[in-house]
Amino acid sequence: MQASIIVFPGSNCDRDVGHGLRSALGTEADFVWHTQTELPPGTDLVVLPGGFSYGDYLRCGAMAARSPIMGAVSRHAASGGLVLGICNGFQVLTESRLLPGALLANRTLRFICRPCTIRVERTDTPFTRTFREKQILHFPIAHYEGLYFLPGNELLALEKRRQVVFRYASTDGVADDSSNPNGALNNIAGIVNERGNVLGLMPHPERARDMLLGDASGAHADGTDFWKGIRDWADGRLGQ
Amino acid sequence: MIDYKQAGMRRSEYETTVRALGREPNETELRILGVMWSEHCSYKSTKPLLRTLPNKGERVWAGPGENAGIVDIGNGYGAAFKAESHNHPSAVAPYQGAATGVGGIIRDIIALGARPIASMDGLFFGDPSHPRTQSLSSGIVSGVAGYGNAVGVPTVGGKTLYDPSYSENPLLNALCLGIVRREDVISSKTAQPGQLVVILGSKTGRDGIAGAAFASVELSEDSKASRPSIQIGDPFIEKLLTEACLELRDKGLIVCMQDMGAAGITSSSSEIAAKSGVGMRIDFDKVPLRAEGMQPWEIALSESQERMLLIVQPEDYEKMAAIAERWGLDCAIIGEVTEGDRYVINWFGEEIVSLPASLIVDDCPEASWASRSPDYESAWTPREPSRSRDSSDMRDTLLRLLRSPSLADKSWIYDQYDSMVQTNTIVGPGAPVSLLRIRENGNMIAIALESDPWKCSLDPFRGGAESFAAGVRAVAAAGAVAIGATDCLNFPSPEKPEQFFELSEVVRGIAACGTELQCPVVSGNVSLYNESASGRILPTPVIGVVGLIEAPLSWIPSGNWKPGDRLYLVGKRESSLAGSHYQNVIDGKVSGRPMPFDPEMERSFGKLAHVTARKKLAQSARVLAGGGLAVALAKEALASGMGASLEIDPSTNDDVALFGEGGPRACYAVSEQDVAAFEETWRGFPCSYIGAAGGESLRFGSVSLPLDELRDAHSSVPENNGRRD
Amino acid sequence: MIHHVTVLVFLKEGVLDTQGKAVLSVLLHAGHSDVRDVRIGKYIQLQIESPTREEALKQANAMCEDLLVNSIIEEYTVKLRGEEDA
Amino acid sequence: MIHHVTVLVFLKEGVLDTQGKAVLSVLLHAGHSDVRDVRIGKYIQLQIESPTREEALKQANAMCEDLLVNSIIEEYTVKLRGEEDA
Ligand SMILES: Nc1ncnc2c1ncn2[C@@H]1O[C@H](COP(=O)(O)OP(=O)(O)O)[C@@H](O)[C@H]1O
Ligand SMILES: [Mg+2]
Repeated sequence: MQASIIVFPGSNCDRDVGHGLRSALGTEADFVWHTQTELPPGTDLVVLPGGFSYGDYLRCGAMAARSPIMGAVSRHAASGGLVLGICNGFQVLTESRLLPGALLANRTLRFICRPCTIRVERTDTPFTRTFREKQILHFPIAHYEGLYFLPGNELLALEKRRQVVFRYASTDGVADDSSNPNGALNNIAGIVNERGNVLGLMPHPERARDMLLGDASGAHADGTDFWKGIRDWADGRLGQ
Repeated sequence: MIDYKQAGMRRSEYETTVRALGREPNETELRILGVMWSEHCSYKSTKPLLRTLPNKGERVWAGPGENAGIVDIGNGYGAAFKAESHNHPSAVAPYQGAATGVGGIIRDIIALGARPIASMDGLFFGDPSHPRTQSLSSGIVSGVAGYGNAVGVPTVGGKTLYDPSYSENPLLNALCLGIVRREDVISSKTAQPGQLVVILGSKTGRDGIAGAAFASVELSEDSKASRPSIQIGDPFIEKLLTEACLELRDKGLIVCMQDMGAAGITSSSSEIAAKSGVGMRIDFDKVPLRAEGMQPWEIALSESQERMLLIVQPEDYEKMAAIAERWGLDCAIIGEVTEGDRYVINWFGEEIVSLPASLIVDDCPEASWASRSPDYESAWTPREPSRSRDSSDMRDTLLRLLRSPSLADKSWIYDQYDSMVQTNTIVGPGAPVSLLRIRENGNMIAIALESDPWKCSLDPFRGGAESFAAGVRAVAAAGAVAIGATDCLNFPSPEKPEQFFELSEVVRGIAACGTELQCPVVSGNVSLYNESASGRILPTPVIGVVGLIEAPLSWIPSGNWKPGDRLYLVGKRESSLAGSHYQNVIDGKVSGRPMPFDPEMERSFGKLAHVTARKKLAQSARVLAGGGLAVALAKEALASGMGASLEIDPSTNDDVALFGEGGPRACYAVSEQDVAAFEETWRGFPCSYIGAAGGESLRFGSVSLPLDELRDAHSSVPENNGRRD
Repeated sequence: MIHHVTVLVFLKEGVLDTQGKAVLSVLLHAGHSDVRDVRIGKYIQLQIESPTREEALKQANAMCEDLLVNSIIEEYTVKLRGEEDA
Repeated sequence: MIHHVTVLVFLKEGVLDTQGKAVLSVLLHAGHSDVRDVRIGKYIQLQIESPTREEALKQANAMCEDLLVNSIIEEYTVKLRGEEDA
């Protein structure tokens, strides 16, 4: 699998995603500067990393969504290629309308950085094939604007189309208000587009504990599994 | 024309200038000297004291005199680190003051060619019930978060203490640590004639003019009138500046680099000139400006943020400008390095400043203040240790301590900080020491930030040593060897003899500890005049200790009790309530004399703790710190989510034994199979079995405290504004 | 000629204004007991070089559509300064 | 009686508007080549219960001083809605 990580001015998780891919898969990603107009040939996966693109000024992700490279990212998505937006990358995806909705300030009106658990809602996407239905993943969160919002009727439609892939939930799988760190509607932590090839999620898979310590330490291997699953799908090792 | 007083100079300083120049300085020169000779820039009151700090060692690559210290962390890599205060700005404009404090210290690290990988913050707030404490503390915390999170440097830990002396004068100290390869280290001492002087980063505006002078006087009612001296930080530009500087470093395009902190262009350029032993010509009309009609002296002193001064070879400038352009940063040639010692500023062809660089940077007359010991002895008269008479006393005392703002859970603070970005944080905030993986060489770094103002107020020598030793012990318990430290000295005015005495004694304590424990103080910062009409702050040395764990990695976490683990207390049973959290919370005032500094004990502790970690003989370790043994056990229990049965009965242990502080002591959790090896390791050092982990409550003999009750107390938030989720 | 254009951006009805709510509660706590509602938006001042006022307004609207406003959650009004003293 | 009060908060002259600067550069890159300057502030709508308009304005000003405005770096104007169509 060839991954391209887009670097916007102010991105700060780009290198982390690069390290994550290296430690989980042993592969080197391409770093693509936002002023490029084309993706490197052969790109399977585009990652829009976390951070504070353009300082998060005006609205998070708004200015990055207008970068030259986003045209190429849209075309990649339209042709069925994989696009993954993490945290600020998720905000960029909604601002560029590759995903529906918007991310508003956390209900606490504070930045929140802490460990977090999410529940896998769908295992039939290219990003979640290796997981079990309802499996709990440990991916930390770190954001100020992570409250997923969509107007009422559209939210219903989103749920009906099963576009919600991850929900904030307790370790025993309960998705309720107490397991919702930021007030996201319906505890939404990650969604895909209708076609299923574009995923946006607020938590950081590249910060999962095993990405830090290595699987050998006995840490949860959620992070490694996440990247391996995407690789296997992209390489055609999983049924598509 | 302003006079020397308006420029912030003393008469003797003015006279020195006239003598050195053989003429009167003009207005711009006077303003430059006024700022450069302020306490903040010149360290004129503390230079002789700072010279006594140990700063040499096998591992030291760079010490005082550079932008930050660097110590060797193995395999050709060094850790560059420094702590700095931003107290006055944070008192006046908490969010911006704290934000630019974080930004400033990060640039110090970048200036050495290092990539910043971690920050820490030391916060000292006033009485929680004081009307300003809430807004100051929440503003300062969000400023640290707002800047640090966006710039992408994780804030991995810190220290937060509350005392009424900080109500009007809160303190914000920021520490940053970066990693650099030996051959990539950039110096500020290597400029050669013919090279270009380049400014990179933001444009220069009117913000923060003469902030250094502002930081060198007491806070007064008119501090609000000094509004223009508040700088606005832009972490977005700082992030771009970081990447641009590191790219320039990788391509070998930088000869010298210096961040623009206090006194901006003038200080950065004259310092490079003086340290390199060369002259310099700066053309102020070439400086990219943000505001119209700026006067030369405003350009000279502007503290606009996110700017760097670089010295480059003429043939490299084009390449450098292209990199700056790619990162969207302003970049301009503003002058040239010259032969000799002349520091010249031109303004549209006219020479408006001509001073010897060494005069500006090195020749500020040292200020020597009278020193007189206050009467400590009368406070040292032994204080009857208050005994727990019955079990409800012990329970009540422990809960009150856990609830006190200085000891309570700080997650309301650090949850607002991105502590994980860069994915090196193995142990982040919430633990007594923070541990970082060093990807470049496979080693690990441990950092602790410590301060003990109350003990310093009772015995400044012992307090200074204890503050430092506390950090050394904390990293040792995790398995690291302390290899360097940085200190931030926050004190009131040195112009009162008792206050100068206090400052000198604290420094003597720090020097003693550093020397005895072979932990050089490689960087630091001094912030004086922390006092206002309503009083002065406690003597507050903040010390960051950096430890190294070499591969193959072996370290001991905290809060990791497993059911059945044997609990041990190592270190002397005796300690003291003098200057303790206990006295603060229960008595409402401190008295007595803190424990003496015992270098022999400290060294043995460090050695044995290191062996324990190397051989992985314990599951969990925590040094005894604020609140003594009982609070350490409570924190271990809470972090482990598990209680313990302790053979420490309040009926036979007085409050000194339970809550006393000071000296090298720690509690360890040891699994059954390691008990023999553990006991063998600690033979010859005081070490006693104190109980076993397990259950839902912490039981001190007959006193039982359910974990839920402990947690409720510990998680109370001083700044509870209902926004906690 | 330089035109000063003011853009006011506010959250649509139905989008929760967390910040407004928080400010409301702090104001009430601080003793401003007569405040009933607070909504917080953005106030953007643009200087636009353009031969006519109409052209400047048109451009400002285009900037709003392109970048300044997210129509999923926000609404806006554009006004020339001086005109109605916005 | 409920009064609708509008508060416009903006950075003082001379204070670096980091946000406005970033937005300006993106607008220029996106082809809005005639924009010369962007400054971004806050737009706050208050509903205040008060017998008279004067009283409502007075209260709004007090709220600004207390909480809504950081007088170190910001300035503000207060207006009754409807009045001048703010
Ligand atoms: N200002 C702060 N910023 C970040 N972390 C902090 C801050 N203050 C305290 N902490 C963290 O909170 C934890 C508790 O700190 P402290 O009260 O010093 O107790 P301990 O003795 O457990 O270290 C530590 O992990 C420390 O790093
Ligand atoms: Mg600590």
